[in-house]
Amino acid sequence: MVVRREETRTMVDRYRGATRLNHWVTAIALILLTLSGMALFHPALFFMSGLFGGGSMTRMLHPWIGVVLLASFAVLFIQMVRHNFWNRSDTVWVRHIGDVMAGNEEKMPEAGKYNGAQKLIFWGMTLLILVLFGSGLVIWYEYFGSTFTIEQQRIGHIVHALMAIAMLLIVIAHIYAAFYIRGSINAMTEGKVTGGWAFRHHRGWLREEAREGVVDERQQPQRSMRPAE
Amino acid sequence: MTNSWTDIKNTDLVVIMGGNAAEAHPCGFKWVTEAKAQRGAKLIVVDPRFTRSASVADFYAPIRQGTDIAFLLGVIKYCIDNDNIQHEYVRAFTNAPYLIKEGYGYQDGLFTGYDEAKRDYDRSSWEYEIGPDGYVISDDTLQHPRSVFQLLKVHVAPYTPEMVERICGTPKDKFLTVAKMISETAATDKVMTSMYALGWTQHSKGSQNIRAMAMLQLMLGNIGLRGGGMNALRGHSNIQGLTDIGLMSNLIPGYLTLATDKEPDFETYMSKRQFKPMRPNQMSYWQNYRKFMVSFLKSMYGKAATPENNFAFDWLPKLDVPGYDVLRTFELMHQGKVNGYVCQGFNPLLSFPNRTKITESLSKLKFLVVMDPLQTETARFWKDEGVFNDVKPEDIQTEVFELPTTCFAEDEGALVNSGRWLQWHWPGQEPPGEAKSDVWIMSQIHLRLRALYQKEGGAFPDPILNLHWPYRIPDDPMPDELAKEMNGYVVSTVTDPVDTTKVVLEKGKQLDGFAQLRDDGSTACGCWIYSGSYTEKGNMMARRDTNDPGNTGAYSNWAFSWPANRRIIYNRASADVNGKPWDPKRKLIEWNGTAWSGFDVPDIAPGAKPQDVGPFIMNPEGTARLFTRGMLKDGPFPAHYEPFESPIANVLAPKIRGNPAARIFKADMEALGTSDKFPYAATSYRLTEHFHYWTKHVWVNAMLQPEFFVEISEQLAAEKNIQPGGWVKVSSNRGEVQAKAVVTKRIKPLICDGRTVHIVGIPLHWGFTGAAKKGFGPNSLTPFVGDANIETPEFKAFLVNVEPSNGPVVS
Amino acid sequence: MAGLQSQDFARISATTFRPPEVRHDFEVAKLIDVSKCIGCKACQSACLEWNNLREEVGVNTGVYDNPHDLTPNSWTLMRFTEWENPESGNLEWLIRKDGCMHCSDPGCLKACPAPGAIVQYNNGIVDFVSENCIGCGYCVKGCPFNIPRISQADNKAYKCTLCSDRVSVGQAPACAKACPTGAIVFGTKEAMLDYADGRIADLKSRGFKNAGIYDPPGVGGTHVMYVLHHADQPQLYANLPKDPKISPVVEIWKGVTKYAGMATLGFAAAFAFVHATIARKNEVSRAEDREAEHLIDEEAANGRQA
Amino acid sequence: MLKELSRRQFLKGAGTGMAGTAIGALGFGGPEQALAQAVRPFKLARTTETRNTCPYCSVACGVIMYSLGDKSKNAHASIIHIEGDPDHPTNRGTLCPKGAALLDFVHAETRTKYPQYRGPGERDFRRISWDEALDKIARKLKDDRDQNFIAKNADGVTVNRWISTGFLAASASTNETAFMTYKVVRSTGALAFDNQARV
Repeated sequence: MVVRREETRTMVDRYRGATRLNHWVTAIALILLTLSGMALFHPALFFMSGLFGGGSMTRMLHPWIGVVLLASFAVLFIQMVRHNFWNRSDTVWVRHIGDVMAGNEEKMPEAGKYNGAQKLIFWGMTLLILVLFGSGLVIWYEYFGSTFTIEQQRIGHIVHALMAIAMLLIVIAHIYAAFYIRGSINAMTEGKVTGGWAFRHHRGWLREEAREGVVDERQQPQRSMRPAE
Repeated sequence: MTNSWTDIKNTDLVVIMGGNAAEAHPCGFKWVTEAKAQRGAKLIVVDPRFTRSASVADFYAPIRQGTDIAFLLGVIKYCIDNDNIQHEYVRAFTNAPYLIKEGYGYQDGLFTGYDEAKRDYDRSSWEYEIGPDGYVISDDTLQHPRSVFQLLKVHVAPYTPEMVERICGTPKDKFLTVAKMISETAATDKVMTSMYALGWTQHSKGSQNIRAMAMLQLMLGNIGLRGGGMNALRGHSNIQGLTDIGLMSNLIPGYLTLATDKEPDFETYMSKRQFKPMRPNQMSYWQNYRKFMVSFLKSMYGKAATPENNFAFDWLPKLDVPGYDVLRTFELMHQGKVNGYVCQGFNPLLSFPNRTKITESLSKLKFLVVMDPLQTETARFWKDEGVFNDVKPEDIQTEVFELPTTCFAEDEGALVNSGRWLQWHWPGQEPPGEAKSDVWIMSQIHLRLRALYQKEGGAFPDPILNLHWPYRIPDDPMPDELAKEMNGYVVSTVTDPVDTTKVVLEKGKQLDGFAQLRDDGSTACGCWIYSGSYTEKGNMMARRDTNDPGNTGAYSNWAFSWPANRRIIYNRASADVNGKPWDPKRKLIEWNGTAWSGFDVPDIAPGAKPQDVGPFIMNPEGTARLFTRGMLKDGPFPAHYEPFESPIANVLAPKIRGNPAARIFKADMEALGTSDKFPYAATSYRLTEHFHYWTKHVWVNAMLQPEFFVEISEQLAAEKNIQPGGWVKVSSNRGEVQAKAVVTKRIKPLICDGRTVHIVGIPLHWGFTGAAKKGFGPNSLTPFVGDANIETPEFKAFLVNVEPSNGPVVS
Repeated sequence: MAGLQSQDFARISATTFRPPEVRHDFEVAKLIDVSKCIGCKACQSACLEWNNLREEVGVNTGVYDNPHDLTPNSWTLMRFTEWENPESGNLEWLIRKDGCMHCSDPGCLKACPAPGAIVQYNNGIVDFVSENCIGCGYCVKGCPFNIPRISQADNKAYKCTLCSDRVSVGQAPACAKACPTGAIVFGTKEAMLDYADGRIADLKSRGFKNAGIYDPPGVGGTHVMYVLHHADQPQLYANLPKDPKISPVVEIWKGVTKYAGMATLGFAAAFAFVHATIARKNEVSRAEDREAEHLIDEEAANGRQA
Repeated sequence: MLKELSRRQFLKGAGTGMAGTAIGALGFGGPEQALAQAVRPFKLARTTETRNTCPYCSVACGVIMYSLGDKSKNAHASIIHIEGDPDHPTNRGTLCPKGAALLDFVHAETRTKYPQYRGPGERDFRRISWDEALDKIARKLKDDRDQNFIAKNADGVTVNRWISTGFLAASASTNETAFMTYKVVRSTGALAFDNQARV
């Protein structure tokens, strides 16, 4: 991870290709699960099962996609967990979440690679995916219909439904943030962000990156950036 | 059945004893539930097991198998002691008032005239005292010490409630409840029906079991009435018909009998059958015997039967023994004295007692022919099926033919139900493969045999060469042709003796009924009791009129009921001495001063005066017999005898084992087991999910009751450490079987003569062919001994031992 | 094309369908009089034959119940219980024909996510339309009587149809027609209730003082009812539930959760969208770009000294 | 309304089913399509009905056999369903577990279809023709009868009996079969003649 000075701008590497790929696999799995899950959750959305080849196919595919999600997220977890340990500044950050929403970020304490909200999302997803997978097994009738009692399965259903809703709330928050905080999406598309973006949202992280060194990719000999005196 | 299935709805009390109607006859049992629901009738079940019948009974009493006579004589005693008998009926309609000769007696379990060596009685002392007028002497006061009534009173005296409990294991209070409920039906407006089956017949004293109840029913005045009677449920769909048509060693169609060696000529033979009335003005219907016999011989031998040759009487075989019943036949087979055997249906390997003996016997045959729609075990008795049929084919020299036959769905004809209804049926599909009807197969055998005799001659070919064969297509006789033959037809025109121009019977016409039969050869009739079933009006057996005037359950225009389309036999007894119904609400027939009329065909001449002619016209007495004279081999009254294999000795006559007059072959006597080695009282029976050895071939039924099991009490299971659903080995002195154990509350140990008697129930539906799991039948264990009178094997009471096991080792 | 018209239905699973309730059809019902039942299994036999279904030949496990439980092929089953009545001391062989009760308020239908996979006709019959079944097994959880079975062969749910095909042409269900003792009778629900009164009176006259009908209100009544000698203890009859109801868990899952859940999500999504679009843009300013350059230089310098 | 339905059901072709599935697959099926599939068509429409009697116990319940085809020349009648006869006074349409499963008896896998013969010591049956079977049987019967027929007993009484070959009659064959059997068997003088009544 380095800061590179390009001709006209300064960019900071944020995500490697592997991480980006992983993120998108996870994201797609989540979207498919949402569509198929919704089809089975509410009759009004049953038509979405058509996207999966009908009700039976939807019923058959949904749990398998869940397995894919679990796997890809597991890798993502390993890749990101070390940046997501909680510290005091995160607590402060989260307390001032309102300022972010209001767009007065300058008031916020410096964030590292991830700010408090992002960490919450990270850990929230981790937890919910585990619970959803667990309850999912209980109600996976084709293979586990006889493993669990009917009463356990009933509980499984309601837990799965409620957790899925919670999960979706988090997903919504995540996507919302990605759009609202301009310049974020590049991180997951090109893998890098502008220096300004890093300065504005993850100053602590920018410091670290800069200390590690700056690569100058400009052709012309260096000119002082300072204005002539 | 004296009555019919549908008549049971008219009853007030149903006693199921010696049967299990709900289990074996569910659709007939419906009329019991109807009687209960519609008229508040009560149901009593007396059985060693709490059966499916018991599950819907108002009262259940347990009884040890093989002790029914003690129980029933106990009830008779109770009725007499409490004066709960239908006096007028007993006096007028039974032989209770008649006097018995000096010299008759009964003691230590034996009647007078017993010969231990022969295991038989000289029955001459069991007779009425005949007066100077040639008629039986009667004492209408019933007080004469030698009157049947007084003799009966003495005979039943030992059977106190305490004695019943001691013998039967039925708790005294339960016995008394049953006795009380039964005795109440002595009232003229209360009727009880007795429903029994093989639970009474399959004993060494089966006939006497049934007599005991028949006597009780007579004392209560329940015979001949709607909702009453003695109702033999019967086993198979046409066992009634096959018996009617006399497919037995000693029978001729219509319950006529073959001559014995002691009846060398026709007249001697007739003299022993045309019974003269024993009381004034009685009908004694058997006086018509000659008409029935001659008409039968005409239908058998046609033109060849002439007055000159006594209608070919000598062509029929004569018996040197009472009969060649299956037990005797297999005994002879076992001795190597039988060369060929033909089984039309049936499955002896699983149906006859002591399977080991049956297998050995079949192995000694030169040839065996089996005709069956299903692949029976008998046809494969030589096949090595491991534990399930442990034989060496190479050692068995018997040649076996298996001939495929049609089943009900592919053939046409009539079946007779237990209510004596002859019902016609039609085929719904072609036979599978090359299957052929039994009629075709039998006629082919005859035609080929006849051809051989024509070509080669041989031993006495006359009856074969002259067998009457009037069929449109000789190679393929049709059912309707045979039905018409049985009904009877006019051989030569009969004119009125007075006005000879007046034709009484026209040649070639079907007869209307047996009243038209003649003994001069001018009529032919294959089975006199069926006469009227296929008249000039057409096939009466195919009638389907569901009208039931008076809602009596008679359905007189549905099919045909023998005799003479009579639905309730002895129905004359439903009215009192003056011909008025005992119970107006139960009117069946009535004497209107000049003739009998009502809902059923009167079982008496339409003009017979009630005061003169007794209701039981088949008996020369005109009355029913409480005392059967010499008619039964083993006693004029029933007496309690233990089964040949019994857990306790005969309490009343400790020296006697089994029925003293029952025939038992030497080797089979030696093969009997004793209670020290085989302590448990076993009984065999059917389950409602199955029908004998047929339905194990039927997928659905095989699934409903898939595997051979035995039923034992929780107490015995605990004693022997047997797990529910675990394997057990059940053994008798003749063999052993492996079965699953069903441990149930429905079987409970009984206390008999102070000893605990455990009961083991063994259902009979499994073998080694078909869709169900391979298994065994109780006949691997049962003793080779039959009833003294009709040789029905003692399948219902024998001794076994039970041990936990690891199940059959399937090689 | 349609075999039935919407007016012929009372309920259809997973649809917004509401019955027009313009047709006045007779509600039918099957009454099982346990006191007349001899456990002959004719009903099982007739059911398999009528529906062209067969069951594997099993084994004996020490009881009469065969097969040992309801299956995708065996839609009805006789359950045998041997009970010693503590009051009378008598043994009673309680035999109950198990199978779909055709509830007026069917839990299976409530739980089903597949439109038209479970329907209830105006005559009260609850039918599985395997054509539309997706094999999720939700009906199993919805049923208070543990009746539906999912076939391993085609992953579809099956159960008693009350012979809707026979009833549709005015015939009684196969089991009811076969029943030898008339323990199973069929007719309009009204007629069955009247008939039951007579049976109960008869049973009381024979000493069964708690005889009564089983038509559990918890599921709005059923279209298969029992006459029991001991209506006060239905659980004696192979655990027939005393007061069956659709599980509250299922009620919540299929009720409030469904609607509240959708609402929450809808609201959250809407808010996010609106805020993201109309709120003041959260983007990087020139100034911040320049400050970033300074910070990078400083930190890079610190980095080199270190 | 239900009659209405049934008639429609009969007319409805399998096509609907297919169409239904197809639409369903697109996920835009909805209730309308559901209705089409609701009720299984009544399977006995236009089968041929034949009256018969249950061959098992002697209650002798009436049954109706429903067979394929309308008895036209080329339609091979084959029974596809059996049910109780509602007109029959005794069973009034009811049947026991055996009667209700009669169809599986008629079509049992273990029904006999061809004459078979097993020779001395052989381990299996082999198929033979009716002619061969019947000729062999007639020959064996005659040979045994000719050898062991007893015309007169020791006392010179004509007894005309044959006891070295036995005959066992069934319990479910018709009266007509029984009478034919009686005539054929008795005409040979056979006495070892019995039926299932005893057992």
